[in-house]
Parts: sequence; structure tokens; C-alpha cells
Amino acid sequence: MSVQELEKIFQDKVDQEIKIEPKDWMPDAYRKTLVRQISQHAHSEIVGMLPEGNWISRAPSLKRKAILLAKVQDEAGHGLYLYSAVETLGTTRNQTIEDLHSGKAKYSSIFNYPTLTWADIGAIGWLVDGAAILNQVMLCRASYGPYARAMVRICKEESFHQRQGFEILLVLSKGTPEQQAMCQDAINRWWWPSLMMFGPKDSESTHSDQSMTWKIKRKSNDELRQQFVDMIVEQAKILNVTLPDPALQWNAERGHYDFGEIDWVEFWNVVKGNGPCNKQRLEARRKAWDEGAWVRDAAAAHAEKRKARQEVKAA
Amino acid sequence: MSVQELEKIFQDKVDQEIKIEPKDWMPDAYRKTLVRQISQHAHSEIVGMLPEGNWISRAPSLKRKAILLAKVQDEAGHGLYLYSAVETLGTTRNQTIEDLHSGKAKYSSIFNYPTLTWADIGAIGWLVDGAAILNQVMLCRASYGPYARAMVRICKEESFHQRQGFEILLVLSKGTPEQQAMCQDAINRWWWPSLMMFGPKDSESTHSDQSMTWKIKRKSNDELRQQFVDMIVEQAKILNVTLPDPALQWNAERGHYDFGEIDWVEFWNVVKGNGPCNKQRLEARRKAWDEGAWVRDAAAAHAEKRKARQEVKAA
Amino acid sequence: MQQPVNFSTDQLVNYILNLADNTLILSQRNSEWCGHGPVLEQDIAITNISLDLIGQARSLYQYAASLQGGGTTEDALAYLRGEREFKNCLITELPNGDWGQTILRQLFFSVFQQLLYAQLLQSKDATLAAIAEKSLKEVTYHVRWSSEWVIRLGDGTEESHQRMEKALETLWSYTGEFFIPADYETAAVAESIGVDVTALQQPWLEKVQEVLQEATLPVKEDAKAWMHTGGKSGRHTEHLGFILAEMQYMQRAYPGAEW
Amino acid sequence: MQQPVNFSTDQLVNYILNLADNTLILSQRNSEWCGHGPVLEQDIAITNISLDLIGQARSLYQYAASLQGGGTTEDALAYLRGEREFKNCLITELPNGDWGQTILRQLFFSVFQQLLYAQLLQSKDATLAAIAEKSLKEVTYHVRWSSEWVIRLGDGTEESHQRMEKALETLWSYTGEFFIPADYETAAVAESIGVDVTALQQPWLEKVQEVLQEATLPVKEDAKAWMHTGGKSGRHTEHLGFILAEMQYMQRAYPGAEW
Repeated sequence: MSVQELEKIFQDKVDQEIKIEPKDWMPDAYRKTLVRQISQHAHSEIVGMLPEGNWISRAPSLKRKAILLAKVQDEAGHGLYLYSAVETLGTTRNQTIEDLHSGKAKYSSIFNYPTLTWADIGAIGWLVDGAAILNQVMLCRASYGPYARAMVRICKEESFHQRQGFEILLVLSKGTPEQQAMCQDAINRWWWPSLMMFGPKDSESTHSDQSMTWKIKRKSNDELRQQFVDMIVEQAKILNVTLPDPALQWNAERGHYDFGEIDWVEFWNVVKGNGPCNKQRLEARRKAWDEGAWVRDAAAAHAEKRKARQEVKAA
Repeated sequence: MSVQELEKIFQDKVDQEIKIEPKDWMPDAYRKTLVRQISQHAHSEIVGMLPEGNWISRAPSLKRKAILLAKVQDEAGHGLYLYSAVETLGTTRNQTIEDLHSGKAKYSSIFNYPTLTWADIGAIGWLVDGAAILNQVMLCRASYGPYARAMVRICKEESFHQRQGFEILLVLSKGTPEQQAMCQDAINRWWWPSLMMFGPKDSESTHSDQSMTWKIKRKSNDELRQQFVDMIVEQAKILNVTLPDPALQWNAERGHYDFGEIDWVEFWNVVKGNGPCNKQRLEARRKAWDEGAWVRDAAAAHAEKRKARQEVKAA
Repeated sequence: MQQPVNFSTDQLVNYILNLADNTLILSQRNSEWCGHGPVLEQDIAITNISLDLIGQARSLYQYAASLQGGGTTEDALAYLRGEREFKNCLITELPNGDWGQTILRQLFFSVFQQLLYAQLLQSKDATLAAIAEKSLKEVTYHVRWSSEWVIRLGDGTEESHQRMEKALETLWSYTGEFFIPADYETAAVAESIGVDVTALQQPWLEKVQEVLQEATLPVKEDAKAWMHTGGKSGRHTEHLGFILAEMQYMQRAYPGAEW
Repeated sequence: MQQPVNFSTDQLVNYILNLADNTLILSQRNSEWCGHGPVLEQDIAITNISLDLIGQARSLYQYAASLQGGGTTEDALAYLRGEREFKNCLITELPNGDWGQTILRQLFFSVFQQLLYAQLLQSKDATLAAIAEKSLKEVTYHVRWSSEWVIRLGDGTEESHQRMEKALETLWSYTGEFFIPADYETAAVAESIGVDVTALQQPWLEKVQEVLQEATLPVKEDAKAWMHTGGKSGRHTEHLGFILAEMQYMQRAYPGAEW
């Protein structure tokens, strides 16, 4: 079959909502796009462990500590699913991780902001996980089977995390004046970075059209962002907090909330590596990896030895 | 001159209280004993920085933090004087330090006990520095000039430290019930180790007789220990604390306080390396030294370069 | 209340606090690995152990709080006691060291816990027996996991073997404390509530030796050698103060707040 | 009271707190070296700088406390404010790194402080002018000491040169914050009390470049490049929270006690 024919079959499947599976033929560009996107997502889970992990030792109650530990652990699990999905596309986990450490691969810029107070743990759950979910729900229907299935599992846990984050803030919002201030302050700092999570405006987004055709993406950045704003504004009322955007108001005509302009200079600055924690995050990951090398080597060497001994026994 | 004649001249000087100076002839054994004793004292100053240094970051007020910093810094200064005194005997500072790190040289066992609460900083000043001073006052009249002169400088600062330690405890003893308990608890833990600082009983002490003859030592371990007990018991009354020894009581006949038997098993155990912090202390010193190697190398290399450049200029 | 015995509540509370503090402090230490493990799967595994331990700690603190009464809570016990009141064994508060040291400590601790909880099933105190039963399943997994890793690293590369020997050297003198009963342990044994820890030493040594042997590591015979002690009666290393300063900061800085 | 001006006391207090927090936090960081320095003489030197800085901090907090009134003390300001209330520049709270990074930071900070205090001598606020005068002698020594060490390490061995380059890479983007005025700084300038930090950037750059050049280190020209900010208005790095947890523990755990 010619490439054109293969491409036609492939696109027909996609159009008919038949999942593409690892052994199916797929265009190189589709494969590359998926590897880039899924590994970026995997890295975001792993790097995303760090800002929240920053508060494990200081969580203000035993219950909160246990919940936070479990949450960060879930993120590691999500990373695992996603690295596995990347492996089905022929790229090893080690390769994927090396690309992160070399700076070749990206992760979500949101994790380059610091967690300064306990309320940030709530804000991350509510806003950051909230934003992530909208993207992930969409991806549960992605055309690539292993990716879509990983997303289904992730989505379940993620919406649980969002509720937990909201609940942290709810307790603070009903707490002492200091706690209320802490809650509002965290929301003030995390609101705009959360909006940035949906990426550049549609008019500036480079990969979007092709991804739509391939059904790796089903909604545009701006659509998802609008959906997020509409959802959060309602939830903010329950928390009795304000969102730091004077332009935010209901637009009856559109049936959506209008909102102000994102600081795109900051957005690109953080993407380029100048966020408050870019260096710190990448260094933490590299350090864990480098200092773990002897452990991985030893495990491999032991497995070899064991195998050799079993062969001797069997012989 | 024969060795016998030289030894006679040497001992006459000692007997007449004329200081022995670096360029004077001295018996090898005298030199060795001094090197051992002074370097052990120097190491005690340096290792002694660690238990107190442990509380610098957590000192409970700015004033206390400043006082503690200054005190630990003084100890570093004492170390310097003493390493210099050792150098006058022909042993370099590096050699002396290497002997510490290899475990060949000892330091005072007291610093192998941990500082668990802020009150320990007071107890160290009061009891540990208090015990050290009695020894040091005696050493101000040591026969070896550089040692005696170093001791004069050290003694002045040390008695200042003891007063500061006492004052820390005095504030605690007048403080909240929690602070009073903290004060008493620290004294309970530091009392016996402080008594151990004077070394084995005279009947078991190996180096004492010769050191007395050489006037490196002028009072026996037991004499100094008795002096210490008599002094501290009186001061304890002002602090309104008890000393953890049921056998402690005034003996009118002797004109001294009687006191109970030291736990010599513990004493030798800690000397042998099994104290709570022996490993930790030595590792901290080794780490500082090893991680500082590049700095010392660079400073030496720079000094060389600079010298070479000046020679070029001069030429 | 649930207090079923006629020895002092204080002693029972102390007995429980020792069990609880052990698990909380080790959980706190293990959780430092979260996000920094050598392999993703093991990052998850050590965090899981950390979670199990904090779960045990919570059950125990809740029980101790109910015995103590007066409005005490699990959080008050964990966050508002000072370092001289903590009763954990010293080994749990030692710095993690490298991955090898962390898992060797886990082996030592988990084997001890497994033997302890197995006996605690027989406790006259039904609550403690129930906590032991629930925890025993978790601990059995901890023993298996840490054994496997000690073997893997001991019998891995030259480097990993050396690191494990060093870890063994560092940790061994902290293992004796498990088996030296504190006064509250002796009292609890007399009441058939607590476990006689002295009787656990031999089976502990056998299990540990078995693992060390398979790991090609030097088998320690000197369980009676000089050992660090003090933690059970609140005389700790210099490390615990720093753990508490960090762990308790929020509760100390915002007294009375709910989270 | 000593309040000599008609702009808000709050702004003046904030202005002073920024100066005080800078010195306290850097003092706290430097003091981590005490007992762990690479050479005994330098252990003493860095501790001495730490002592000078805490002395400055105390004078400044005492003044701020007197302005604020209501029984506030130097210790309340240092030990009972939360991390979002601290106003130190981010560079002071960064981990020490190696000895090279510590002394390079000291150079950057001390050159800034020297320029700042020299101007502060002219302040209409007599107390601030007096503190500046007293501190200026100390800072002059800090500049000399850190310059010498930067030169020594930059122009030392290959290894030390590389380490200094790395330190420069790590720290440079934290130097811009000195020169971006916070609102309280702008207000203090308008009242002839504070120093116009924007005017210090050029002389700072010249002095620093001179030292870097002699140290054979890459001379940074891009003082206008992207820079980390936030500390002056209480938006810190993740490091500050840990510094405070440790530093403030005693005051938090024993509220109201005297020491």
C-alpha cells in the first residue's frame, strides 16, 4: 500500500472514532506529535510533584498530610501511565526522561511557580487541577488508544484531587481572618498562571489545526479557557473569594464570563525558562535521577545475576 | 652538652618557673606530651563549636543568637591560638587536623553529647565552660611559654562565656514552668558528663606524674573535680536547681562537698567512640575539611600566581 | 471510656505514644523521598509506606487522645509536644542517607514491627489488638519490599554493595533500642497489654541475618554490642528538633486553627 | 515619638523592615557556615559578617518597633511575622551553595549595601542616618573581604574558576531586585528619607564588574536582563518558609516567654 492509501485508512479510522492502536500504521508526524504531547504531559505530572511535595513535611494536620502524600503519589502514578503510553509509540522511558533533563522536552509552566503557603496546596488542587481536568476530559476521547485509556484513569483521580483542593480552601475560607487572607492570597497568585495553562490564544497556537484533524485535540485553547473561567467563577462564590481580575463579568449575550487579558509577556518568559522556579525544578529532577543511578544500575546488575543463577540451576 | 646536662638545665628552668620557649632545648617526651595535649585542646575547641552551633539557627531571640554566634566564633579563635602553639613545637596545623580526622588525636568527650534544647546552651556555658576554665586557669602557668600565653587569652573569654551560660539558665529559672523544667532537665543531662571532663581518677590517670614534674599540669584530676563541684553547688543555689546526685552533701570535716561515683563505664564507652554523637561530630569535621579542599587549593594557587606576577613586575 | 486496665492511664498512653511516634517520625523521614526517588515505581513504593505509617500513627494517636481526654486530639499529640516528649526510637529520626540506608532502616524497622504487631494481636487491649491486625498486613508488605531491595543492592554492583555495607555500619548500633524495654513497656507487659520486646530480639536477628546473608552483606552477630538508646524516654539525637521545627510549624504559628 | 515625617508610618516601617529583613536573613544563611567553613580563619570571617548583619538587623528592628508601638519588639518583628510579610530580597534567602556561591552573594549584597548606606547618611531620618553610619564601616570590610575571595577563587584553580562561573550563573538573575523600588521605597525617596535604589545600579555594576574582571570571570553586562523579583513585596522563593520554620520555632512554641 502506498503512504497515501495508508494515510487515508488512518484518517478514516480517526474520523469514525475508531482508536488507533500501537501496532496500527500511523503517520510519522502523528507519532511525533503524540510523543511530544504525551511526554510533556508525563513530565508535568512528575515535575508537578515538586511544588506540592514542598508542603508534605509541613502539612498542618495529620489528615492533610496523608491526603497530600496520597495526592502526590497519584501524580507519580499518572506519570507512570503516561510514560508507558509514550513507550507504546517506540520511545523508551529513559529517552523521554533524558529529554526532560536536557531541556529538550517541556512540562507545564504552571509548576515553575512556588508554593508559598499552605493555601497554595488548596489553590493548586482547585485551580491547577481544575484547569488540567478540562484538558484531560477532552483527551479521554483522543484518537490514540493507549493515551485515551490512560486519560480515563487519570481523570477519575484528578477530579478527586480538585475536590480535595477546593475543600482545603473551603476550610480556610471559614477559618480565622489569617486563614481567610491566606486563601485569598493564594488565589490571587494562582489565578492568572492557571489561565495560562491553556496555552497561547488560538490565533497564536501553532499545533492546533492538525491536532484537531487527528482528534488528539477536540477543543481549542480559548474554548477550554472560557469553560474554565465559567466553572471557577461559580465555585469562587461558594468560597467567598474574589478572582483578581477587574474585567471579569457576566456577558449575557455570549452566555459566558468576559475576562481580562493574560500577561503574555510573563507567559512567554516563564516558558522560556525565566519563571520563579524553572531552574530549581529541573535541578531537583536531575539530582534525583543522577543520585538514583547507582540504584538503577544495582537493580539491573542483580536481575542479571539472578537470571544467570537460574540458568545454571536449570541446566 | 650531653642530653643529661640539657635535661638538667631544662628541669631547673621549669623548677624556677622560667618559661620554656620554642627555640629552647626540650626533652622529646615533653614535646610529644605538649603536642598531644595542646592539639587535643585545640580539637576540643573546634569540635566544641558543633553542639552549640546546632542552636544558632534556632536561638530564641536576636540577642541570644548574636551572643551565641559570638561565642562559637570565640571558640574558633581559641582553636587558632592553640593550633599556632602546636606549630611552635614543629607540627603543622594540617598534620594536627589530619590526626583528628583519622581518629588518632582525641578531643574532649563532652562534645559527643547532643544539645537537645535551648537550655543545653546555658548548661554548656555554665557547666562545661565552667569545668574547662578550672583546667585552663591552671594551664595559664604551664611551663611552655606559647601554651601558657594562649591560655591567658583563652581564659579571659572563657569566663565571660561561663557567665553568659549561667545567665541563660538564670532567665530560664525565673521563666515559665516549661522553661524551668527545660533548665533542670539540661542540668540533669550535663552534670555527670561535666564531672567526667576532668578525666579518670588520679589513681587511674596515666600521664599525670610526669606532667606535674614538667609543670604542664599543676593540679590532679581529682583536685580539679572537687574544686568544680564546690563551685557549682554554690552557683546552683542561685539558679534554684538541683544537681542529679543524691550523694551530694557538704562534708564539714573535709571542707568540701562529697559527691557520688561517676559512671566510669559510660566514661570509657564515650572515649572509645560510642558516645551519642562521636560519629556525627567527626563526620561533620571531615565533611567541612573535604568540601573546603578546593577553596584552600584555590587560595594557594592564587597566591602563587600573584607572587609570580609580582616577580615579573619587579624584574 | 475504653481504658480497660488498672495500670495507670499515663503508662498506657506512653506505651501507645511510643508506637505512634515511631510510625509518624519514620513516615516523615520516608516522605522526604516523595518526588525525589531513584525510580518512579520506588518513589511510589516509599511514599506508600509513608502513607501506611502515617495511617497507623493516626489510629494510635486517636486512641491515645481518647484515653487522655480533656479535648486532646491526634494533631495535638503530633504537633504540640516538644522533642523531650517524643518517644520514638532514635533510628526512625536519623537522616535518610542514600536510598540504601533508607531501605535498610526500613527493613530493620519493619521486621521489628512485624514481630511486635504479631504479638500485639494477643493484647488484652482490644483497640491495640485491632490496630495491630489492620497494620500487620501493611507491615508484611514493607518487610517483603525492603528485604527485596536490600538483597538487590547488597548483591548488585560493587558500588551498591559498598554503600550497603556503609549503611549497615551506620545503622546497626541503633537497632538495639527496639529490644530494651522502657518502663511503660515493662508495665504494659505486666498487664498483658504490651509486648515483651526483649523476646523479639532473637527472631528479629534471625530474620535480618537471613536477608543480610542473601544480600551477601556481613551478617551481624553482635546484637548485644553497644547500642544507642534514649529515644523511648525522650532523649533524642540532634536531628529530631529539626524534624519537629518543620513538621509542627503551622500548628505552632496558627494556634487553635482548624485545617 | 521619633517619627519625623508626614508620610505614613506604615510605609516607613516597611522601608525599615526591608533593610532589616535583608540583613537578618542573610545573617541566618551565613551563620550556617559557623563550624563548617573551609578554613578556620574564614569560618571566623563569615561568622563575623553574620554577627555584623544581625547587629544591623537588631538596630533596624528596634527602630521599626519603636515606630510601630503597641508593645512590638525586635523579636516580635523577627520571629512572629509570616513568610508573606518578610521583605528581604530573594538573593538573601537562597541556599548557600558552596563557599564560592556564598561569597559571591556576599559581594553582590555588600556592594549594594555600601552604596545604599552611603546615601542613607543623607537621610532626613536621623535614626536611619545613624544606623547607616555605624554599619558603613562594617560593610566596607565585607566588600573588601568578599572581593578578595571572589578574585582568589575566580583566579585560582581551574575547579575554583568553574565553580565561580556556576555561582555567577546561579546568582546573577537575583541581583536586579536590589534596584527595582518597592512602593515603600519610592515613598521614602519622595520624603528624602529613603535612597533611590535605581540610581545605585550603575555604580553597583561598575564595582562588581571591576571585581569580576580581576577575578577573570565573565563580566556581566546585562544588568537589565530578566531578573527575579518579588521578595521586597513578600513574594518569596520556596526556601524562605523553611528558614522561618527553623528560626522562629522557639518563639512560636513558647509564646510570650522571655529568653
